[in-house]
Amino acid sequence: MTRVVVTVMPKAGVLDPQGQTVEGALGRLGFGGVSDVRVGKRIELEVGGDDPLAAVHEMCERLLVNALIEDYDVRAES
Amino acid sequence: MTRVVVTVMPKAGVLDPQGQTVEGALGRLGFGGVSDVRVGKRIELEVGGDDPLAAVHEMCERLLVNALIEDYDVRAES
Amino acid sequence: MSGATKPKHRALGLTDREAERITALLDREPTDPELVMFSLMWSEHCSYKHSRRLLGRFPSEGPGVLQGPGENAGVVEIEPGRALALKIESHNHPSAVEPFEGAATGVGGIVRDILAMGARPIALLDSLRFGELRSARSRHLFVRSVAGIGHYGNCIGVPTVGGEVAFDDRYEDSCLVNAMCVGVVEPGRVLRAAASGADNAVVLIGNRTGADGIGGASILASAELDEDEDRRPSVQVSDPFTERKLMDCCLELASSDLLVALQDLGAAGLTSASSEMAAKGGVGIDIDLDAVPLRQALTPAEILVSESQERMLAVVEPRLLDEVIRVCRRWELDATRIGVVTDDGDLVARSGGEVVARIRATSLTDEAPAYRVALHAPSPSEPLDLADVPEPTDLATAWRELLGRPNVASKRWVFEQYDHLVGANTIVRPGGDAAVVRLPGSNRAIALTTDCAERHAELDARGGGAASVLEAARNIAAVGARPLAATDCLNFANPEKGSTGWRLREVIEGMSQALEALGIPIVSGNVSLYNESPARAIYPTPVVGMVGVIEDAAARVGHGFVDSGDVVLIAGGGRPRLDASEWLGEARGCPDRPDAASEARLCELLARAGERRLVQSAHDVSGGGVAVALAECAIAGRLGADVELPVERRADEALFGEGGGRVVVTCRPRNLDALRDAAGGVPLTEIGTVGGDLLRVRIGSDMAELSVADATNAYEAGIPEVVA
Amino acid sequence: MSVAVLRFPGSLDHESAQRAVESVGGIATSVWHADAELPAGVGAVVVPGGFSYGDHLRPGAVASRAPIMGAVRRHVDRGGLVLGICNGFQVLCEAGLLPGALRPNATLTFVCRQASVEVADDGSPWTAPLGVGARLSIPIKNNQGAWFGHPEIDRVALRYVGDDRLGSVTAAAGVLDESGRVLGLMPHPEEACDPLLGSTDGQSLFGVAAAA
Ligand SMILES: Nc1ncnc2c1ncn2[C@@H]1O[C@H](COP(=O)(O)OP(=O)(O)O)[C@@H](O)[C@H]1O
Ligand SMILES: [Mg+2]
Repeated sequence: MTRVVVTVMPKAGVLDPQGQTVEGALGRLGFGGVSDVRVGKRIELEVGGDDPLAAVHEMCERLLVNALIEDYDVRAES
Repeated sequence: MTRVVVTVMPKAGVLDPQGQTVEGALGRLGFGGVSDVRVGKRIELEVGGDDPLAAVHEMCERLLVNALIEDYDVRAES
Repeated sequence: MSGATKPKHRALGLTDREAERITALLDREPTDPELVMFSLMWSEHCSYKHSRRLLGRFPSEGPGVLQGPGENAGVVEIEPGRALALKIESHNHPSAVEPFEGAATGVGGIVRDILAMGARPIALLDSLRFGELRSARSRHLFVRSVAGIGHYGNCIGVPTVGGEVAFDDRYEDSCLVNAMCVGVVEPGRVLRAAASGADNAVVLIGNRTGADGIGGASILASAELDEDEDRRPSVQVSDPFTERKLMDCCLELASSDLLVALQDLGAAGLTSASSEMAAKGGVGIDIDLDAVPLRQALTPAEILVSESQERMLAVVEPRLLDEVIRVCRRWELDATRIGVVTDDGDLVARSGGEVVARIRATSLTDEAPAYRVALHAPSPSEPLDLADVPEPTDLATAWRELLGRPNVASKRWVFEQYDHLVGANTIVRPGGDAAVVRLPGSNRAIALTTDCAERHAELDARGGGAASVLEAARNIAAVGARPLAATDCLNFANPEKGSTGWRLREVIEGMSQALEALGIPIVSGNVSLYNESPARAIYPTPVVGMVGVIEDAAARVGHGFVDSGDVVLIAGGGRPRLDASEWLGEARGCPDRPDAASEARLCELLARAGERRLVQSAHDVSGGGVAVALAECAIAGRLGADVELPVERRADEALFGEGGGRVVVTCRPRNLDALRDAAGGVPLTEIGTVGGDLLRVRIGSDMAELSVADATNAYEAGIPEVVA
Repeated sequence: MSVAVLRFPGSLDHESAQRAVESVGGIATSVWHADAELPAGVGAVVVPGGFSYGDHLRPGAVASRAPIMGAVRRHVDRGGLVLGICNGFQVLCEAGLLPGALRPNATLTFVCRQASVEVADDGSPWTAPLGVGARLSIPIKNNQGAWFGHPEIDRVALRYVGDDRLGSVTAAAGVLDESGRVLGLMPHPEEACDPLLGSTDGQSLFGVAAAA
């Protein structure tokens, strides 16, 4: 079994309302100089088989990621 | 400016319905041998100042993370 | 054809004739941004070039109408000092591409239309069509559209109180997602989109502008930039939190009299909003594109047509500008002066100090071409031969099966994902006929519904158009309300092909006749054409959104049975037929043309009976016939009934036949005579008694019996079973 | 004394809550999130439902850091009462004024329906008039209503009756702070204060607020 980590982020240029809110809130809390906040997902999963990374790539295409608005990255946990 | 990445995951023992649902859905799609799926967040932000990592740690304590239910990790983007 | 060899105007979807017309209007060749602006403003979506001539047929005037079609929404007075703004709109194509965001942004768009009238949104409805749920794609579209609508409506705090959803293979390639919004406004404070006053400021409020939904502009850009991947239009992501702030902020600005005019940014973005504001006011607008706050680098053409959501354009007197910006800041919203009103009638856009577009505003709006659609009557449908419809071996089994079919089954799975209560005014919740929302500070309440008889319209366009209006009216009347006004969304296939144009005209004629019989206007609407693929064209789907008024909110009528011993009646006439029915399950046969005049009398009877508190419950007979209507009354009231139906040619026809304007009504025995007296000429047929935990229906020597518990299980399981 | 009803960007139920206060004869005052103080003469604070800050990051997280929350904390320290409803409950948990946290519903969907809840702890000003075992019919409407906490030490005030438990630990629908003066609940009592809405079971809580 391999522990695989998928990170899913809003595509560049796609609106990220959550990132906007977090950026505004950090500013109001007095944290200066913060910009370009993006909020995405991190999915961790335990996968068996010969080629766990290839399997997870397929899971991303078929379920985990909405390719129209999200980019993703798959790697084995370090 | 440093691009900093915060990962926030549900604490062990806290119910993760999203992880469970993803696990179930992957099973129904025919992906066998997947287990222990956890879904968390990834927050990316651009931070200035002398010690951006320390600043982000403070942001986590004060806003980004709810320590009762979440664990987190901060690192500079690689 | 590659972008390099295809003329630019064709790449943007303009015909050669249209391109010539543009050159003639400008008296020179258009610049690239100008060509993009024309291509979008002259699209079917913005210009209604194939439907405009036909829409004039709708009755749109009446004593209470403060604003008919032509503005962002229609407005009709409901009581002294209070008016309703209403409008329905489609977001079909974006929902097919990305159902969650497409449906969500559809809700956002219709809410901003209501807001642009200065009205406070108080209710949402949705009308949905998908392919059959056995198709994985249709299931996905259905599940995600519902989630998207819920996400948006719930987060902005406008209750989604009703709607409809149906499944048919004809929508497999072209799903329909229509959303309706109703708002309240003081008649004296209705805002309009007409800009006025040279030197007044043009202010953009809300989200920053990004590459969202840019179609044509990016085609152009990519032709020049060698197919840059990043130039693909990006899906509009919904931001209901910003929308809620926009609502609160714009209503505050409107009630403080800080605005000259207000307009939402929808299709064709800034181009459409500014040209319409200028054209309506007979003025010009001069925009500095460099002032527009951006989310990412964009070309001037892209800024002009970006469809980024959650933005409004306001015209503000210079002396009030600081105050407007202060209010927006308080709501944590960007507000930027991006231009001024001028008196020359031109829409001007500048970038880097240069004029990149100068177009007479009316050229974009009023001078758009209008086409006559081809009118070919389709061949008339074949009458249904009952002998071809297998007779069910067991009526009760058939009844239970019908109750579980997705088109008939409870839509609870849908409406429980919608906050239908927020605001604490929903006094009849979804699940019956119309929803009822009371007006705070008034004794009155309003009833709301969306309906459509698309299978009927496929077989007989005029009859189906009328049936769509009349079903909506019956749903309004069933809760004890009087129809007040309607809005409509005409979802059709390609108007340039086959019989679509003829059907469009006929549907409009049928709807208009029914509206005239009811004495109510259409005050707003929307047209969505080209809903077809090479394999399938949708049915003509004229969705009708209707509002009605109940004088005394407490007198509203529910659909569930109330007390044992109450008398069950069918009010209204028409014969039950299986043509185009749910039991038949397809558009086949020749449904009877509705009798609008007698249905109008039925509606008046129901409203009067509600007012005088003569009825305990009322429920419209629609999909699945009397059998389904009775079951729904029993399920909601947790009470059975013993009923005898008039004999038809066959028992299944008596039970499951549809058509006519019929309503299942119950009343206390002591009110029966008063109800008969009130009926005038409306047929009232006593069919049985409420009571027990069984539903028993006799038709001559045939009998069907179902326990209320079995009926409930079948009805509630229908949709969860297939989407789980 | 009046009842302060807070308002954040994205609050939705502040007006319904004010009407509920008025339905029991109380006086309601709207208070803006950016203010640093509550108005004088406030006996109870209501943190109403909605989607403050769009539920972004975590429901209630951003609102719980607003300036007005410092004043709410001082109000509690002085012995004042606080009622958090739905998003208001989430705000109070995030502010540390109530124990636990609210997680996504087990269904992962928004759920809007009439629910039945039962009083589990009547040793607080909020629940004393009702008594243990009293049942209330009140709508629930949320998508992150599953309470996570430690019921062995935390005070559970209300529990769901039947299957509508959303995934809450021990079916908790509402919890109290140690003192009992702060109550948070996921159901919406402000939408059950009028016979036309089908239930008046929410009025008891607003009666307590109005009398504080
Ligand atoms: N998509 C939907 N959204 C919200 N409510 C819905 C939806 N579909 C159906 N409903 C509700 O379910 C009930 C029954 O709908 P429907 O079967 O279409 O009624 P009818 O046949 O009388 O028009 C109505 O209260 C309606 O508002
Ligand atoms: Mg109906």
